This record gives sequence, structure tokens and C-alpha cells, in this order.
Amino acid sequence: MIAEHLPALPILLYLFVALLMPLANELGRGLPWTLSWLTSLTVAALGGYGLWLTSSGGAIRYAMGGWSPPIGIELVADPLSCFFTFAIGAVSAFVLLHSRESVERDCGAKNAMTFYASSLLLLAGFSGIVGTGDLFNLYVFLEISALAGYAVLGCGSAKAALSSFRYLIIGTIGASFYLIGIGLLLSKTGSLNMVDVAAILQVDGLGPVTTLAVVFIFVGLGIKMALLPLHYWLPDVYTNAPATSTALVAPLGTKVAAYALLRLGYEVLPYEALLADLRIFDVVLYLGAVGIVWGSIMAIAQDNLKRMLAYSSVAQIGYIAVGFGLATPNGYIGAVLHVINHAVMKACLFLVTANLERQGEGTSIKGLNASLRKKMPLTCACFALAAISMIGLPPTAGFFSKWYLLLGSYDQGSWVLVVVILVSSLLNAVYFFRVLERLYLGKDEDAPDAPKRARLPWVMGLSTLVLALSLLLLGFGNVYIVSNFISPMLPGF
Amino acid sequence: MTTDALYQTSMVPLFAVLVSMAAIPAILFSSRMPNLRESWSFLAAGIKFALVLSLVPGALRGESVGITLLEIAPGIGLSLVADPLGVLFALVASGLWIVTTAYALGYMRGHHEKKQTRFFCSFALSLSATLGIAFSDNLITFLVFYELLTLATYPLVVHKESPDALRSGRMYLGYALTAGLLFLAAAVWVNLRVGEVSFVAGGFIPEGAFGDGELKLLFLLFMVGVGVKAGVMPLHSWLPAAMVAPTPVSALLHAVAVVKSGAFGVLRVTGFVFGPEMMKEHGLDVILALFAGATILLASLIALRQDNLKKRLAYSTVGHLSYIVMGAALASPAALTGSLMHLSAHAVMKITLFFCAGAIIVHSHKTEISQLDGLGRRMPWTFAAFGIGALGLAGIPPVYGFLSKWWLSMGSLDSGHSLALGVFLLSGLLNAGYFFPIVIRGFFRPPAPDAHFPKGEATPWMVVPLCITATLALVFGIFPDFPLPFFEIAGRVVESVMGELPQALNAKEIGLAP
Amino acid sequence: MSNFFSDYSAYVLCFLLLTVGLYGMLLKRNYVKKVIGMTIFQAAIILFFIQTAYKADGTVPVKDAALPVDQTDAYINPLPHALMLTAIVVGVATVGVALSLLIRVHGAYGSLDEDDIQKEAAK
Amino acid sequence: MNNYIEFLLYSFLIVTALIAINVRDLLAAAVTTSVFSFVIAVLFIEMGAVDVGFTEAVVGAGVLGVYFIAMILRTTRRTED
Amino acid sequence: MVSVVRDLPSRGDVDAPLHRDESSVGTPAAGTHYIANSYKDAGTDNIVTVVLADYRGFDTFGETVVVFAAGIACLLILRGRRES
Amino acid sequence: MSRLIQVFALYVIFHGHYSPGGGFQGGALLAAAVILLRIGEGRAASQKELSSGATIGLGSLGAWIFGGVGLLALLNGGRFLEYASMPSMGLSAVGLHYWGILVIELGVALAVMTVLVAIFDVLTEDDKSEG
Repeated sequence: MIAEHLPALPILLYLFVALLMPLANELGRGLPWTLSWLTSLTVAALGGYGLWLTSSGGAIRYAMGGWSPPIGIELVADPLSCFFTFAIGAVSAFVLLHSRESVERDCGAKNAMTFYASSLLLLAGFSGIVGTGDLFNLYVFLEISALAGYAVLGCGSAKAALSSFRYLIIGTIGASFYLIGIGLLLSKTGSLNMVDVAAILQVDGLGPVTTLAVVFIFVGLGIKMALLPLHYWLPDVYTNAPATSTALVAPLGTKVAAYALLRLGYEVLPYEALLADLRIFDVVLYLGAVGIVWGSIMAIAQDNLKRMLAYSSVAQIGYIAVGFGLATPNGYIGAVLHVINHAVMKACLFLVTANLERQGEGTSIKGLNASLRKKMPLTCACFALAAISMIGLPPTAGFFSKWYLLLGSYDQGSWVLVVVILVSSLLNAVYFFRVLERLYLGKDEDAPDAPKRARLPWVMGLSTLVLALSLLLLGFGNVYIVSNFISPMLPGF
Repeated sequence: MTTDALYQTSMVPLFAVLVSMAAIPAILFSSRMPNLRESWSFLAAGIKFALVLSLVPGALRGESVGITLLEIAPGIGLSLVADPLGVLFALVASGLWIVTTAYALGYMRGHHEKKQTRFFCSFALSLSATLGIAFSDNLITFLVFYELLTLATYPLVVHKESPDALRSGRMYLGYALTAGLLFLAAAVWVNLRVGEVSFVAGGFIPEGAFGDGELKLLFLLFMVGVGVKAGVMPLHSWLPAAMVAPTPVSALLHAVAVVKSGAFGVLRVTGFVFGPEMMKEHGLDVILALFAGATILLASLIALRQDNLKKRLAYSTVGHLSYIVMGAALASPAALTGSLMHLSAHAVMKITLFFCAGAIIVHSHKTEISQLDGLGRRMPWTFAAFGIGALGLAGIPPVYGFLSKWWLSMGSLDSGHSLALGVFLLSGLLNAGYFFPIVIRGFFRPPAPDAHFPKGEATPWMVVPLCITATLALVFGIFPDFPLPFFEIAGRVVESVMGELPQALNAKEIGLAP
Repeated sequence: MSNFFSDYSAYVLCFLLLTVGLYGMLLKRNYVKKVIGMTIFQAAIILFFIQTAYKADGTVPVKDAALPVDQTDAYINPLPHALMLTAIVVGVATVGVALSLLIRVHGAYGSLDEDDIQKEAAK
Repeated sequence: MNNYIEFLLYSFLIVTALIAINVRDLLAAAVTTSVFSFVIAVLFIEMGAVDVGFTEAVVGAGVLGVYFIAMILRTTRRTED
Repeated sequence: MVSVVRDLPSRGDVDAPLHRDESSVGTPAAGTHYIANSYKDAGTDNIVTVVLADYRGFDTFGETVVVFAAGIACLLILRGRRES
Repeated sequence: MSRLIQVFALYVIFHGHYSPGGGFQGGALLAAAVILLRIGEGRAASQKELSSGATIGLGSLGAWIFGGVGLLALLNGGRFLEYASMPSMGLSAVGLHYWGILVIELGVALAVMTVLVAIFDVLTEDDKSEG
């Protein structure tokens, strides 16, 4: 039963629970919160189960409504999508677990229901993007996640609303570009099913229209994943949004778009033609490389911790783009692995900033001082661990994605990339150690009359800690992950 | 190494690495009880040394023992294997840790340092990392511990938390992380081309896997990677800056563990990645020897001009590390023997000198050499120990340093790089030139009128350790295999790497070894 | 020319409307204008899809007793229509969200012009 | 003949779109947008997409217009461009 | 640009890829399949309704959710503000 | 006027099977009717028609009707939204599809109506506390 419906279950679960939220709110005030993280946890379990099933038994295809593709909509669960489903479920479960107090503070206790409903719709959109095998269905889920995303990022302060509005405009352009691309493809292939379209394009090849479609799809998804020249919406949004929203969107949102790009680029659109004739992978590659350096440099220049992390996200997306653009097995593995690693790292880091805000510390880097280490030792330790992983020191998770990306760069004989990856690690070190120095070594400047604050609630500490520790787990488990889940998914190179 | 016939599975290297890590929680939990806290350090140091000692017989038979924990990258295990070279380094590091712990106890309390718990924790972690480096079986495991060492020593460098210390810390991190990244770049490259990263005595890169230019580039990447920690010029400037750290740190880490792990890395890379033959074939030995020779002379010259005692010692360290590098570069049996012996000899002697410097600083609050006039008469033991160390570093018998220099000199002859001999001799003179005045000032100059010397010696916690290390320097100088068989282990290493023992210069014939 | 008009003019119209919409979204300084640009942009995309569905001499995709359904060329392709119904709804939803964000923005900054708001935010 | 009607609709669409974008009164812009939606709905119906045209008419000309007006009345009609 | 427009099927072209019976790899083309089978499958005259609610019902479910999401989003944005 | 729209809207929903129209259009028309009431007769009068507090709840109910049909099929051994797998109650597969479509259209209409009204409500809501 579960195995048969596996591709649809995570999406449906999120959707139905989200639709239940108004009712749940009537039944009990804490219920939306409890339901939301429990749902995410269940989805993570489903993702894990799916991984176990599909890595040995092959992909599970699910014909919605019993209409076999290309007539109906098809959902697909394969190791890669299950892996993403798992990541979405697991990361969001802890972020949501962490969120109760911040949500009530940022959006008001009365509106917690709407926040959780939006979050679940956001996650439903993410898992839909990951699980669908239909181009238009992907658009629908893209928009579900986008709408819910604008809501969770725009609630709270007016500043958040403003940056969320700017994001809405640019995000809608992205989604619309994607839709135009789909329209062009549809007019040349007559199909929307990914497998079908891939087969047709394989035969028909790239004409002017399909080329234009590819460009539109890449630009559209590029906006969604904040690839370099299209990234400018990101820092404002991440900085101004409520802490929980950022922790939910930052690790997953851009990654899911990257996943869609990965899927489409390698499996739907004609890969050889993209590679050789359009050289679109090279474009992505160099944009990614420039993004790495630019994002890191901008991150160094920031004083607001959240803004710094946002720019660091731009850089990290650059890594994913580089891995994607390398078009080699190692690059692909590196990109996929980095998606997961970075999701966990960023979630952890943004939870740390949420903890800081909760304790009234603010997020200005200049305002941080060593008294925090005594007041919030756990949070500081988690920050340190995640920072080390971001820099990419072994044996934390961040090291290994870099490892594969380096391997891929050598495969391509691209020395520029090797240098970029190495230099960016150093730049990462610069901006993270700047913070670490303040946390651990700065003067102990706690004002004696500072108001005593209640201790951090244990769920907040726990969520942060679990995410931080899973970085080590991801690091040590990377071979297992790669050989069991990512390698079977490698498209033909 | 894991494929050797002489390989056996054993958990001992793993335990040896972990024991000091295991001590960290204990140290943390007893942070309110300094005595208990320090006894944990002692206990860990003792166990660690005993574990390393238990590996010595195997090493003497040329065996390697160890274990692969888990696959850390496809086909690459996190492997800890104790081979003779690793045991040699581990022996030096863990042995001196015991002495240093005692000394640190005296120093930290005498100096009323803050945050001692963090200090001892980082110290223990550094030792774990150092042993991990010693027992790493492949480039990646090496890199893991190499980076861990960087992170673990960072809090020690910035211990004072003064702007000065922070600046030095940043400098140290900048150098060390860059080095790690270049090492990573090199390791990934090798992995891709050769499909193998495990160390093999005599080198594992097959001829022809890289073009000549590529090989030189790869070698440079590796050498910068390990050379930063080994303080090869022009990558040395973090080391004098790092002298802002408390003296026990300078003593153990910046004379033994950290910098030696760099030198050890040079030995590993030259002997176990490239191999002596490939080095000679492609002229890599000349490149390395040029840098090492220049470093030896330049560092000695700079040391001459330093008035700050610890800075002078630091530059002397820079010079002496390049002795080891030079030995590795010359890659003849005798030179390699000398290099390996200098690894332990310099450790014992330089730690003595740092201990002395620390005792002087804590007890008399003097940091400049020009302030030391006449202090020797107040602190005779300290200055006597300093004298022994200084003699050794200048290469004067019967101190241990003479032996290592002797072998290095012989090596420079039998490898045909006789210019290196000139370098060694000249630097010996320079060493004498910058060390002896300190001793002479201490004993024979009258104290300055405004000098306020304290009475008597420093605390026994500091004096006894420095006397022990000074004695060891003497004992090893006379019996290179007693009480620890450094010479014999070095012989095993040379045999495995070069395929032969140093032939004409057999130690036993000329009576330099029992 | 008339041939080109009947064959391709709808594409040209789409392109023009897309340009107008994009111009409104990117270059207009007033936020409501940006949203209006967005609706025009989306309408243009819908027009494109509808245009591809069109068949010469085809009738609306509702079954007609006079036309057997196996004469598939007699009916206009229903697929893009169905897709565009969804797309229209998505468009409305987006505009709704955009407008509520704008009310929030106006409440805090007292203006909907980007220049004013940037001045306000810089304060 | 058909061509002329279409050409008229096309020109009308472009003109309304430009007015909606450029008019200086937001309320007028909103009303023009409704007109634009209505005209494009007519075009859809003309192209055989009856359902889509119907929806666009209800939504674009009706609901969206109401939303725009409600929002503009609550905020401001003023605009610089 | 002109080459792209020229490559697009001309207006009302019944042989456009979208309107074929099968795709170039032999799979049924969805649009044509819908026209031919919708009444047989669902007994409903309006083909668009069948496509919308049946063949591609999941999209429409998504659409309903989008509407719901928009409602929730507006509520959250306008009511959910920091209590200060 | 608004009654007229409501009647027409219901016709649109139920006649969607035979002529253009369906849940979404009907729902939007119903919403338009309610909004017209809100504008014309004032908020209080139209609350009787559809109270602001109930909108989102009813919206989720509408979506649940849709999803519930899908779930019913799923739980009865079919795929999600596979109308033919619903409990047949004496209907043929085609009949099931026919009724399935009708029910989900009703769900869509309910959801669309209530949510569009809800959005209108919050857009015109008085500012309680701004800033």
C-alpha cells in the first residue's frame, strides 16, 4: 500500500495536513505546531523508506488518476527524489520543531495557524517539485511553493513585506519564464510528460524553438535558484524575513529549484545538444564560479549575520551550479551532495541566528561578544561546527562536496575552477572566523545591568544541535550516501 | 601500507589517537578542580605514551599495524596505521607531552593564566591530531588530522586574546588553511590520476602518471601544503608571530608537534608519495634542497638579530626544521637517517630551550635577551639546561644534535650535494653565534643596575621538566638507542624507503652507536 | 504580408505584450504598476498557449453531436486550455498575495513608489 | 474580414496595456487593466478557448478589478509614473 | 527571433506537433487522445472539463490548493505581524 | 442583482459538463455575488450570506472535498483521483467519472468562492494597528 503510493504520499500528506490547519486551530492552540513538525517527520520517514525501496528496486512510477502517461500526470519516486524528500522532511521537521516561539513572536499567537498552513504548503510545493514527472505539474507546485514562500517570508515586519514583494515580482518572472519554456516545448513536442518529452527531443533534436525553450527554462529556474546575476532578490529577503521563515526557505527553496534544473538539464532536455551546441552547461559553470567568489566577497563585507549568511548562500549556490555545469559524474555527485549538505548547514546556521534573536542578542556581528559563549554555549558550539563545515574542513559534510567538485574540476582540466573552489574556502574561513573570534575570543562585555533572560527552550536547543550533529553524520556517511543513492542516479554522461 | 605483508590489524594506533580526545570531557567536567583536571592530562599522556611504546617492538621489526575505520571517500579509508616512521614521530610527541604537561602546570599557574580548561582541552586535542598525523595511512586521513591540528591549535595561539594574539591567530589560520587547501588540491589530483592515495614506502606515484611539468606543480602544491607547518621560507612568518602563545604551547607545539608534523609531512610526501627515485629523476630534490638551504641560512641570520628570546628561538626553529627538510630532499640513506634523527633531536633540545625561556619569563618577567645579564647565577639549573640545548643545536658533541648533524653531513657527501655540507657547517657556526651569547650573558655579565631579579630558581614543576629534557639530550647524544631506540627505528624507516641501510657509514663501526 | 499576419501575428502580439508586461514589472517605479505589468505578462503567456491550441476550422472543444470525436482535427486542442485555466488561477492568487503585501508596505512606508520607499528605508 | 476584427482587437490590447502601464492615476490604471483582461478574454473566445475566455472575463475583469480597486482605495491613487 | 517565429507552427496548422495523433516516438499525443476519448471515459461533453478535472485532475487539485494558499497567504501577511 | 449572479453561477457549475464553465468559474461568480453584496449593502448585511470568520475554514473544506474524492479512490484500491475506483454504488465506471468530476467541481467552487471572498475581506479590512 505505502510502497505503491509512495511517490504521491509526501505531497498529499503535506497538502491534506495544510488544509486541516483551520480545523486544527479550533481544536487546540498548539496543535498546528505539533501537526506540522510531525508531518515533516513522517515525510522524512517516507523519504527514508522510499530510499530503501528504490535504491534496490528501481524507480516507482505513479500514474495519477490511473491515467498512464503521457495522458495523465505521472509522479516518480527514484533514489534521488526520495533523497530530496527525505532531506526536505528532515530539515523542515527540526526547523518547525524549533519554530513555535519565534512564530508566535513574529506573527502573533493568533496567526500561528496561518503560518504553519503556509509552511506546510511551501513544503508540499517542494516535495511536489521533487516528486513530479510532469512539466506543467512542476509549474503548479513551483507556484504553490512560491506563493506560500512569499507569505512566510513577508509576514512579520513591514520590511519583510517589502522585500517579499520584490521577491514576488522577480519570482513571478522566473516562474513565468519557466511556463513560457514549457509552452514552447509543448508546441514542438505535444507532450508534458518528462520521459516522453525526453524521448521526443532525443529524436527531434534541438530546433530554434526548443533552444529558446531551453533558454527560458534555464533563466526561469536560474532566478528561482538565485544563480549569480539573478540572485539580487535573495539577500534582502533572507535578512528581513522572520527567523523561522528564513530557516525554512533558505536551506530548501533554492535547492529545490536547483534540483529541478538538474533533472531537466540532464534527463529531459537533450543533454548532448545542450552540452555541445548550446554550451549552456559552460554558462552555468562560469556563472556559478563567479557567484562563488562574488557571494563570498559580499559576505565578508556584511555586518548583519543574517545578511552574511544570505550572501554565503549565493556563494554556495554557485558551488551547486559549478557541479551541475561540470557535466561529469563527479561534478554531478558533488552538486547533489552539496545540495543536501548545504541545506543542513544553512538550516543550522539560521536556527542559530533565530536563537540569538530569541535571546535578544540581535544579529549584528559587531554586537556579538564572548559573553554569548557563556550564556548560550550550545548555540555557539553549533555555530562553530556548522561554520567549520561551511569552510569545508574534514571530516564535516562540507569537505566532501568540495572533494567531489574538485575531482570534477580536474576531470575537466579546469584549473580556474580548482583555484576558485580553494580561494572561496579561504574566503569562507575569513567571514566565519570573524564571527567565531567574536563569539569565543572577544572581550566579555556583558553589561552588568543587562536583563536576565529565560533560558533557551529545550526544543530550540535540541533542533539546532541535531542539525549540527548531522553534519558530522553526513560527513562520515558520505561514501554510503554517494554509492547507494547518488551513483545509481547518475545520468548517462 | 595496508597491503604490505608485514601489516597486521590492530586497534592500538586508534586508541593512541583517541586517548587524549577521551580525556577532553573529563577535563571539561573537572574544570572547577584544577588538580583533578591536570591529573586527567597526566593520565592521558601516560596512557598515550604507553600505547605508543607498545608499538615500538613491531616498528623495530619493520612491521606496521593499524586499522581502517570507515570509508571516508570512495575507495579511501580513514586508516590509522603505525609504521616505523609514524611510531618514531608518535614517540617523540607523546613522550614529550608528559614532560610538557608537568611544565604547563607550573607555567600556567605561575603565570596566572586564564581559561586554563580551554587550554588543556585544546592541548589534548592537538596531541590527538598529532598522533593522527603520525599514524595516517593515506593522504586524506593525513589531511583530516592536519586540519584538525590547525583548528585545535588556533585557540592556543590566541590564548591571550590580546589584539596581538588575535592578529597572530588570523595569520596562523590564513597560512595553515591555505596550506590545507593546496594539500587537498594535490591529494585530489593524485587520487584522480593514480587512483590511489595510500602511502607506500618508496613512493606510489608511478612514473609517467604525470608529465614533468605537472609533477613539479604537484610537488610544489604538496610542499606548500606541508611546508607551511614546517616553516620553510617563505612560508614561515606565522611561526615567529605565533610566539605570543603561552610558552608550553610554543614548546610542545611550535617546537615539536605542529612544526614537526609539517616536517613529518615533508618526509611522508618525499619518501612515501613521490619516492627518492622520482625525486632525483625530475630534479625535485634540488628544488626542495634549495628552499631548505636558503631557509637554514636566512633563518639563522635573522635569529642573530632578534632580541626577544622566544622570537630568537622561533627563528632557530625555522632553521632547524629545514635541516629535516634538507635531509628529506637529499634523499640518500645517510641524509635520511640524519633527518629522522634530527626530528627527535631537535624536539628534545628545542623543547629544553623553550622550557628555559618560559621559566625565565614566569620567574623573572624578562623577555628580552639584553635583560638577561647575570640572571644565570640566580637560575643556574635553567641556564645550564639552556647551555646543553644550545650546544646540541650548534652540533657540538656529546649532545644529541651532534649525531643528527653528523649523519646529515655524511648524507650531503654521499648524495653528491656537497654544497649542503657547507650550509650545515655554516649554520652550525651561526647557531653557536646566536645561542652562546645568551648563556655567556647569563653567567658572566654583571646584572644591570636596575634589574630586579627574583630569588632562586623557578618552581620545581618547571625546573624538573627542563632538566629532564636536557638530560635526555645528553643521554641520546651518547647512546642514540637508549632509553628509546630512535636510531634503530630510523634505520628501519631508511631501509623501507631507500631499500638499503646507510652502508659505508655504519654507525656501529665508527662507534657512534652501541 | 497578409499570410504572415494570419500565420504568425498572434506570436508577435504575444511578444509585444510580454515586452510591455516585462517593462512594467522591471522598469516601473510604482509597485501597483509592477503588479499590473505582471497581469499583462501572464495574460500574454496565456495567449501564447491558447494560440498553439488553435486549429483552422476547428470547433470549440465541447462534444458536438454533429461531429464525431474521432475526427480529432475538428476540435480545438483542449490540453492548453486546461493548462491555462490553472495558470489563470495561479495568476489571480499571485496578484492577491502581491496586493496584500503592498497594503502592508503602504501601511509602514506611506507610499507605493520605490523611490519614496527607498528614501524612507534609508532613514 | 476575420483578420480585421482580430487586428482591431490586437491594437486595442496593445493600447490598453500601454495605458494601464503608463497612466498616472492608479485607479484609472486598474480599470484599464480590467478592460484589457476583458478584451483578451474576447480574443480567447475568438480563438476557440471558451472556457479560458470565460474564466479570464470573470477573474480578470471582475475579481482582479475589485481587488485592485479595493487595494488602491485603501492605500493611494498617487503615482510618479 | 525571426527564425524562432518561423520555427513555430503557423496559426491553425492542424499538423503541428501538438495536434498530431502520436508523437515522433510513437507515444500517444495527449491533446488528440483527450478529444477522442473524453466522452467515452467520463460521459461528459465538455472536453476541457474532463481534461481539467479528470485526466489532469492533480493539476486542478494543485490549483485549488494554490487558491487556498493565496487565501492563507493574505491572511498571514495582513494579520500576522510582530506584536510589539 | 446578486441573486441573479448566484443563480447563474450555480448553473455554470452544474452545466460545466455540457458547456463551458465549471467549478472555478462558478466559484468566482459566487464570490463576485458575495463581494457585490459586501460593497452594496454593507459589510454587516453580507455577513449573513457568508461570514468572514468562516471563509478560510470553508475554503479548506472545499479543497478537502476535492481531496476527499481522491482519497476515497485511493483507499478503495485505486490511484489518487482514480474516479473509477470509488465505491461504485451501482454506477458504471463512466458514471463514476461523471459524478466524480461533478463533486470535485463543487469542491473547487466552494473553495474558490470562499477564498476569493476571504482575500477581499482582508484587503478591505480596517487597519487595527499599523506600524
